[in-house]
Amino acid sequence: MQAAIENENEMLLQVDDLKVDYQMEGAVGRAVDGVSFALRKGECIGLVGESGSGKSTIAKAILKLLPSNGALAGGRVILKGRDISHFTEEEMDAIRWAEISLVPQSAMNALNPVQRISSQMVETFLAHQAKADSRKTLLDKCQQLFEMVGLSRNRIFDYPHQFSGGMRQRATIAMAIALEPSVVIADEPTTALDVIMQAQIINLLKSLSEDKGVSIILITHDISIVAQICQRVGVMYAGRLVESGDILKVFNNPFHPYTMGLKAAFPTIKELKKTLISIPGSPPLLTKRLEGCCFSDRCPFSIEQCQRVIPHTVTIREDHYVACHRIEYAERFRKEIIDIFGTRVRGQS
Amino acid sequence: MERRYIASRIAQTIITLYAVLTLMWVLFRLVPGDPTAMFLSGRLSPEDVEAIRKLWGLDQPLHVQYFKYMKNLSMGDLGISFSYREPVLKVMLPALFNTLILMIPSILMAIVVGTLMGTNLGWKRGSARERIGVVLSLFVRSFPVFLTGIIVLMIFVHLLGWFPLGGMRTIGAFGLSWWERFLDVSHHLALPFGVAFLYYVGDVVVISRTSMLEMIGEEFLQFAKARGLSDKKVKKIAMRNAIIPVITYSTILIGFAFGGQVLLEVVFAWPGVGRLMVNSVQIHDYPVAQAAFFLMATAVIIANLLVDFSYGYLDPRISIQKR
Amino acid sequence: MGVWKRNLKLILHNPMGMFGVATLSTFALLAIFAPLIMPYDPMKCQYIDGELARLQPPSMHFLLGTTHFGRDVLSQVIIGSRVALIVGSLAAIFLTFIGTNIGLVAGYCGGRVDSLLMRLTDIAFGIPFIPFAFLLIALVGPSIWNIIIVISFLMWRTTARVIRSQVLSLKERPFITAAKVSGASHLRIMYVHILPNVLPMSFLYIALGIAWSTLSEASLSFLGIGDPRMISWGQMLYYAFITGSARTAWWYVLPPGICIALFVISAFMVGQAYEEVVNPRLRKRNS
Amino acid sequence: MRKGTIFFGVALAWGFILAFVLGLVMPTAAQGKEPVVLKAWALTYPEPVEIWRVLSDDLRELGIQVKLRNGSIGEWVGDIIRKENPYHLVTMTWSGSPERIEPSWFLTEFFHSSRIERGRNYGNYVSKKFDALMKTQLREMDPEKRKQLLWKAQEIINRDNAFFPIYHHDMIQAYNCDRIEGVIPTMGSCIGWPYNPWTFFRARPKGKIREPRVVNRKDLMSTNPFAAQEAQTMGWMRLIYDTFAKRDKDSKLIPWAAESWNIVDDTTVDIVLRDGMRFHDGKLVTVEDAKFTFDYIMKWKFPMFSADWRNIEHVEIRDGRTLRFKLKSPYAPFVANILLNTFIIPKHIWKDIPSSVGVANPMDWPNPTPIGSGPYQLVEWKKKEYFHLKANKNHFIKPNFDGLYYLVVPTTEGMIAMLEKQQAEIYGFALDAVQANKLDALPYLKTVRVPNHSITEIRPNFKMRPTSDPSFRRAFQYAINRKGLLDIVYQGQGVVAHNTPIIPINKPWSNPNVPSIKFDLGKATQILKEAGYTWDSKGRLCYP
Amino acid sequence: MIEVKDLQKSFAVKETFFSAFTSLLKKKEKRIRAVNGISFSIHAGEIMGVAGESGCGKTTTAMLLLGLYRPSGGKVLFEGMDISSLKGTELRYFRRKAQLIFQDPYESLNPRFTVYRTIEEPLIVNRLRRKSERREKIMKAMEKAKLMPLEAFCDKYPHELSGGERQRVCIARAIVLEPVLLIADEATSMLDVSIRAGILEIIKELTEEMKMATLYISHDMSLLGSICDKIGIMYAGEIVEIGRSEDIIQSPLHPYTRALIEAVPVPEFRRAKLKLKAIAGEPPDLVNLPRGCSFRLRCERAIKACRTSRPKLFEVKQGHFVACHQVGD
Repeated sequence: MQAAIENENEMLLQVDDLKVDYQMEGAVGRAVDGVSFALRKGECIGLVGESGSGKSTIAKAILKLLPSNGALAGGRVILKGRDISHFTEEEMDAIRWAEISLVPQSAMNALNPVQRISSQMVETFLAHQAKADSRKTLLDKCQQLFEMVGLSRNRIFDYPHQFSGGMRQRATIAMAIALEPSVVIADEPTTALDVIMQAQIINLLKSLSEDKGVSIILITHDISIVAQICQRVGVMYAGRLVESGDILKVFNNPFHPYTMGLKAAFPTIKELKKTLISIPGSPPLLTKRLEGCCFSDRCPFSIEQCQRVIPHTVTIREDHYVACHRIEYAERFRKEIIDIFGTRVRGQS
Repeated sequence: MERRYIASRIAQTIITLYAVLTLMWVLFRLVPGDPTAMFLSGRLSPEDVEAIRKLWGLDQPLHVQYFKYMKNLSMGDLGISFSYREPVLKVMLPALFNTLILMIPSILMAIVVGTLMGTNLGWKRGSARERIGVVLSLFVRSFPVFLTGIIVLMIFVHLLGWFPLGGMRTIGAFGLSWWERFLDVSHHLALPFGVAFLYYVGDVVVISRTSMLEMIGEEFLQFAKARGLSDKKVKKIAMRNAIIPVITYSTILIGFAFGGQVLLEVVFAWPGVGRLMVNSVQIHDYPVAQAAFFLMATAVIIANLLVDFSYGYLDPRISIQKR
Repeated sequence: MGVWKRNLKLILHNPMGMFGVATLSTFALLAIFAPLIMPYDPMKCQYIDGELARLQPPSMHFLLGTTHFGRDVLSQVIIGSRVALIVGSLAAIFLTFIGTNIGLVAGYCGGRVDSLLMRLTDIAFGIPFIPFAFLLIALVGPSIWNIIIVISFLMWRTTARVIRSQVLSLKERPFITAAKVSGASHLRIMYVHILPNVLPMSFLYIALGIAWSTLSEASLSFLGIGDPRMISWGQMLYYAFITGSARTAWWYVLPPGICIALFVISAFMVGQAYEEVVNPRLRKRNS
Repeated sequence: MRKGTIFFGVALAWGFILAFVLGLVMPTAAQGKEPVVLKAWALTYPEPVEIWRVLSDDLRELGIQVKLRNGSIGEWVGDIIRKENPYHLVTMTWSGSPERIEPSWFLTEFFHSSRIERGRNYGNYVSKKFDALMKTQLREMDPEKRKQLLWKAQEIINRDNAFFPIYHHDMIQAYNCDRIEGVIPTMGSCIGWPYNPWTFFRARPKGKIREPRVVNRKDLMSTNPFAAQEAQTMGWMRLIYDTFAKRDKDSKLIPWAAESWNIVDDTTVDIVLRDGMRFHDGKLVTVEDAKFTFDYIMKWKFPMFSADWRNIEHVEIRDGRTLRFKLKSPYAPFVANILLNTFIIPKHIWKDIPSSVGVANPMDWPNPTPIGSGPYQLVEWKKKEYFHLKANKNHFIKPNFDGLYYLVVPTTEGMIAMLEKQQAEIYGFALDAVQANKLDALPYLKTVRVPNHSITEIRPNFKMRPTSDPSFRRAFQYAINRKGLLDIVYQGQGVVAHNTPIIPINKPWSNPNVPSIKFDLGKATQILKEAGYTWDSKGRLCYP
Repeated sequence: MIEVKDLQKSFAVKETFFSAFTSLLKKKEKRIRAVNGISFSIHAGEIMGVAGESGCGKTTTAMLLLGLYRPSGGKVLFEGMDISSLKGTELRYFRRKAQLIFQDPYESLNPRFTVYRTIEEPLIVNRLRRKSERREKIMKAMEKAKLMPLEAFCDKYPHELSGGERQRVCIARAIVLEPVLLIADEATSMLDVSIRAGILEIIKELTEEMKMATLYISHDMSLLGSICDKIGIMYAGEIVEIGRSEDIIQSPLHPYTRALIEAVPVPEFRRAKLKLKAIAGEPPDLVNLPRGCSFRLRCERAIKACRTSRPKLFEVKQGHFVACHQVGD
């Protein structure tokens, strides 16, 4: 995929044809299959997709934190011009957090339950400083970070379990920006939270990106969150990037049937009468070797070719890339998909 | 809340101890046989034996005996040994001391070494070293302690002659300086200590490995890794968390140790409380046997209590309630 | 049931599990066909030229030598597998049965019943096993049944704790609420909905129980309170030790010793393999 | 609340289920003729277990099934002696403690009807004729006449098959012949037991070691001679305290602290105290001390000084050396039981005990430094390790050793090893033949095998079927392979028992006319058949 | 169909051995007031939504409605009967007629039961003895829950199914007894977006078809708005606003309702990003509820009255109730 290898200087992080394999009971499953995208400085890019689409695996692959049964099967990860995909563990230790940090999905489980937040933060600092500051200055720094994310400074000495879900997520965000990394990967940062907490976190991330100029890769299944924060987006399905590019282009004029479906499946509070759609079936098993388009089993418009040939990613226009055999019919599909799959959820009256 | 919890746990412990004590007392009265056995097998006539029973208070109704025992116990009096005609404490303390000499170092070392080994094995999941380590620790655990003892005796004592056969010190070596005596006891201690260590360490390894394996999937470790902490540091965090089940197990280990110790003391003729107890049960010296039992149970239950308290420190999540 | 078949397959896939299952079944075959395999009557004293064949080293006559009282070691080792098997399996089943029920009731009922049963478990943990078993055997007399009963009477504690904690987490699971909502009685929830879910754990404790109870039987026999009418490995070692034969007669010590260790380690290995099946956190991560 | 009921419900339900299953599993009563099933009891030691393994095999050939229960000595006392004996057969080995050389001991204790209730006659044997004989012999002060009476009593036991004696096993001990010479083995005590310790009186050191070390499994239990409870400690106490009489190496009674005794009439005995004896603290042993001892025993009624002493009416001082005993009734074993076992305690030490040391009973006083007049003096006791006896060179026996070290080694293995490594000179515990053979192979060690008047026997219960049946008992006698058992259990080291509790070499008391019964299953079968017993289809012996 | 009147539920703070004694001395007992006097009713064929943050008492309300908790005050009327006084056959009838669908479709299925067995279980429990009859009902329920083809599912275990299929099994299990009251607790929040609508549609369809009264619990206002006839907003155990869903979404009156709606991100794609309106703070501690309006600490427009008196629900217009001092005055 020749995606977005444009202005090299502007590029912070480039993921090029990334492939990740998992060793499953007896079989090999490809969780990520040739994904490419790029992140510019100060930009926020969203990766959307349903569970099992491989979006979290990408985060792990970038940080080289794949579990023992997972392995990079190909591709490159270029950070500021350096290919970090074959860095050693020690080299990666220096990259992690200092260059790329992570806001995890479940802050509850991500924090060490038996250690105070303060010492977890200090420990992070210490791991990256050759000549360490005194503990006091570090603590002071941590407290400033806490204030920045809207937590009171003295709660830094609490244990994780003494925090509510939202506060924990703030704490992890504070940790994530502690070393002023070039890239922050936020992996489903709001899934475990309720609406109001979610809104608080979204606002926090947004202000980080806009005010502090932090580059963010936001991984989520919720396109409305992407809509709030991101400038660019990648839509993933079954380990492949089916459509990507500028968020307005991708979602206002989707070319891939899956993107169309995803968009139409979301209810919106602004439009109660909107007809929601539901796509029958479920994503293919990881272990299944795909001959053709990954969405062909569920796609209402699939033709024989779709089952057989893997579609190339094509550039529709500037910063809009799609992998579909039938882009020329996109206009028609956008209408038809609602007729075909639209359900009667808001049918009465 | 904290103080209240501690108070309630202590109250529970006391009740448990009391229950154990009563259970022991009842059981000892139920055991067939008679403490005057050694007389009847000897020369005494039945009338004389009755006189002895009276002397020992065995002719009184059971409830009277029970209340008397409890009353004396509450004043720290464990009674008088039937066979030694001496206060039980005086008979037991030296034996207890000997037992502890053997038990404490071996348990401590088993816990320390076992935890280190087990967590390392868990961390190195899937490696050849791990597989060998697991099989080895299972292997060690599968040997009944007396068997290891016999084999060790066969090799190191009878075949090679490196160590003394048993007991705690060289019998018949008189007038040694304290240093020589220390060396002598250490020399005697070496084999039983080694065997005890092997016996205890297997379980610790297996448990700490399992708990480490359970740790490996934990997100906070991945997150720690993501924070750029070195493998060594991450492992340390994992160990810190994995150690909690090991601490729980260590109380069980103490009970277990007292049990295993009996066999060990028999094989190595170690003059400890286990052998004393088995002997006392055999000759129906109730006061001694009962006190020995009570002592063991107390040790385990108190250890349990201490571990419960230490949880607060080890795991801040545990806010009091239940395990 | 599909699940069980799958579990068995997983165990056999594990080299440790396979080794364990293979060894245990070999011992089972030995025990069943003992009368056919044994070269001599294990209880009969053997004579050579009218002389009691006392402590003979291994020879063509006696493949593993003879005991202090002139009996064939090999035959005793073979017949000893019966005790190991009977005690191991029965005590394991009993203790798991008791432990599972106590854990189930304590975990499900909660409240006062729970704390009562858990205090009981604490007490059971507080009692040093071997001395207490020694006392109980003194109470009821040494016989294989009494040993089985005593072992299962004392060893249920671990199972009960583990099962209880499982039940505690299971009973919070929504499917239990679903069962409640549809009107299922407490008993039905306990035995129809929860029990099948803790059974794998119980089975694990049967495997471990086999190891524990075999070790316990050997230990009790070694203290001289084994069933005098039967020959067990622990008892052989007791005789070897108490008659002083253990000093030189390695052929009297090693065969029963190795058998105990092998039997126990096999049970442990099956347990270990099974634990990885039952406890998904121990399995290698799949995704 | 409701959950509480569930709990009890579940418990109850499981209880019912269990009871039901057990009910199904329980064997249902056999139909038709009742087969003979014997309940037997034996100690949980290898030897009795071994006996029953062999015996069960032989009995199986007769179609008799045995249900064996093993237990501790305490259980034997609790279940068999103190309660109604519920077993058909009880196996016991009676050790050869010194008082059992006295011929009437076994006979009275085993078979006298007065010993049924809580006594050692738990076979419930009753014979008026036997009782009468035992009563007469006790009063018969003439040894020859007494012998006749005892022989007659043994004949009755033999005729009734009142018990099944098996063997008297030898006592085997060892010593270092490079370092000690002139050991004197005695019956029942061999060379190392303190029961009848002529070795410690007469053996000589050979070489440098003048204080030989004796290994023993047992430790001294107490240094209070009145509290000493088991035979070993009592023996040691009698090394420190002199008794009035002793047995010589042939078990004949000889004077000791008493120079002589004179039976004045049936109930009066005079003894003359040996001259010039001194306690370890240098004070002279006087007749006062002797009288004090007897008075003290009679006053405090120590359990270990039992009925025999209570037969003494009073003791009086005749002159500076003579003491006169007045008995309540004639008592033939006066010397053997009383003079042999009573030791002299110093009056100046004991006269205010227990009041001066603040205990209720003299038995509770530890007596830390025992002062006696015996050939040895206790100088050091380290519990569970060793105790050191120093020879009392002023004693009339003049021991050749300078002293003795008793080392407490908890295992047989350990004791053997110490002898092998020459860390000890005398093996003071029981060895078995296999171990003895090994030790014999070493040039510097010698083993000594001495017959022992101990006895291993099986007691039939006269209150239970079929052991109450004389024919069955007679048949049973033939089913015991005495020689075989002795070979297996003790490598043939011992004597097959004749049909009497008294070992044949205990002359003249053992009746030579009482036979030893040979193993003969055919004969047994024949006797059973004649008595009307039958065998069912499975070959089980059934009651007539 | 189902009517809730001044329903209350509080839980005692966990007692320890000694606190049992101390609580005898100190009369005041600490209680978590999870539900604090709520009233509403749901009619046949109607879906009512309940929204609120986590910990606002939504799930407790569901449990109360199902009779799994005993109310501390007020009552739940089911077809005119107070469910806490039901016994014997009536109780069994109620159990059959009130059913529940959970958030997590995997956790809510017994992993040891096949699909068929799962759906059959309520029938067995409710003593439907004839096998053929059971089979018929199961097939019908599966059909209604769109588990087709039937044979493909019957013998499958939960782990062999996808999330949507699992949730449909849950639905089938719930409707096999032909319930009158159906409670769906966040029934789609764990599902993939592409199949959510399908599940919602089934619930909607069944509610109409089987004339059930359905209670749908969620914190997602956009979702509630799209399927519910009526929405109640809960805060700290109280209903602060209730009304027809159009009214609630389009003209919310209570500041909390407004906050909930404004916090929902909208899938509208613009270049210039707008900040979401997110109120600060956390819900109050249910043990020590503040005096007056429980929302006042987070409310921008709190006035004096809010501090002193607890606002009561009052009808603003037909079928639209709100509890706020600022509204209507």
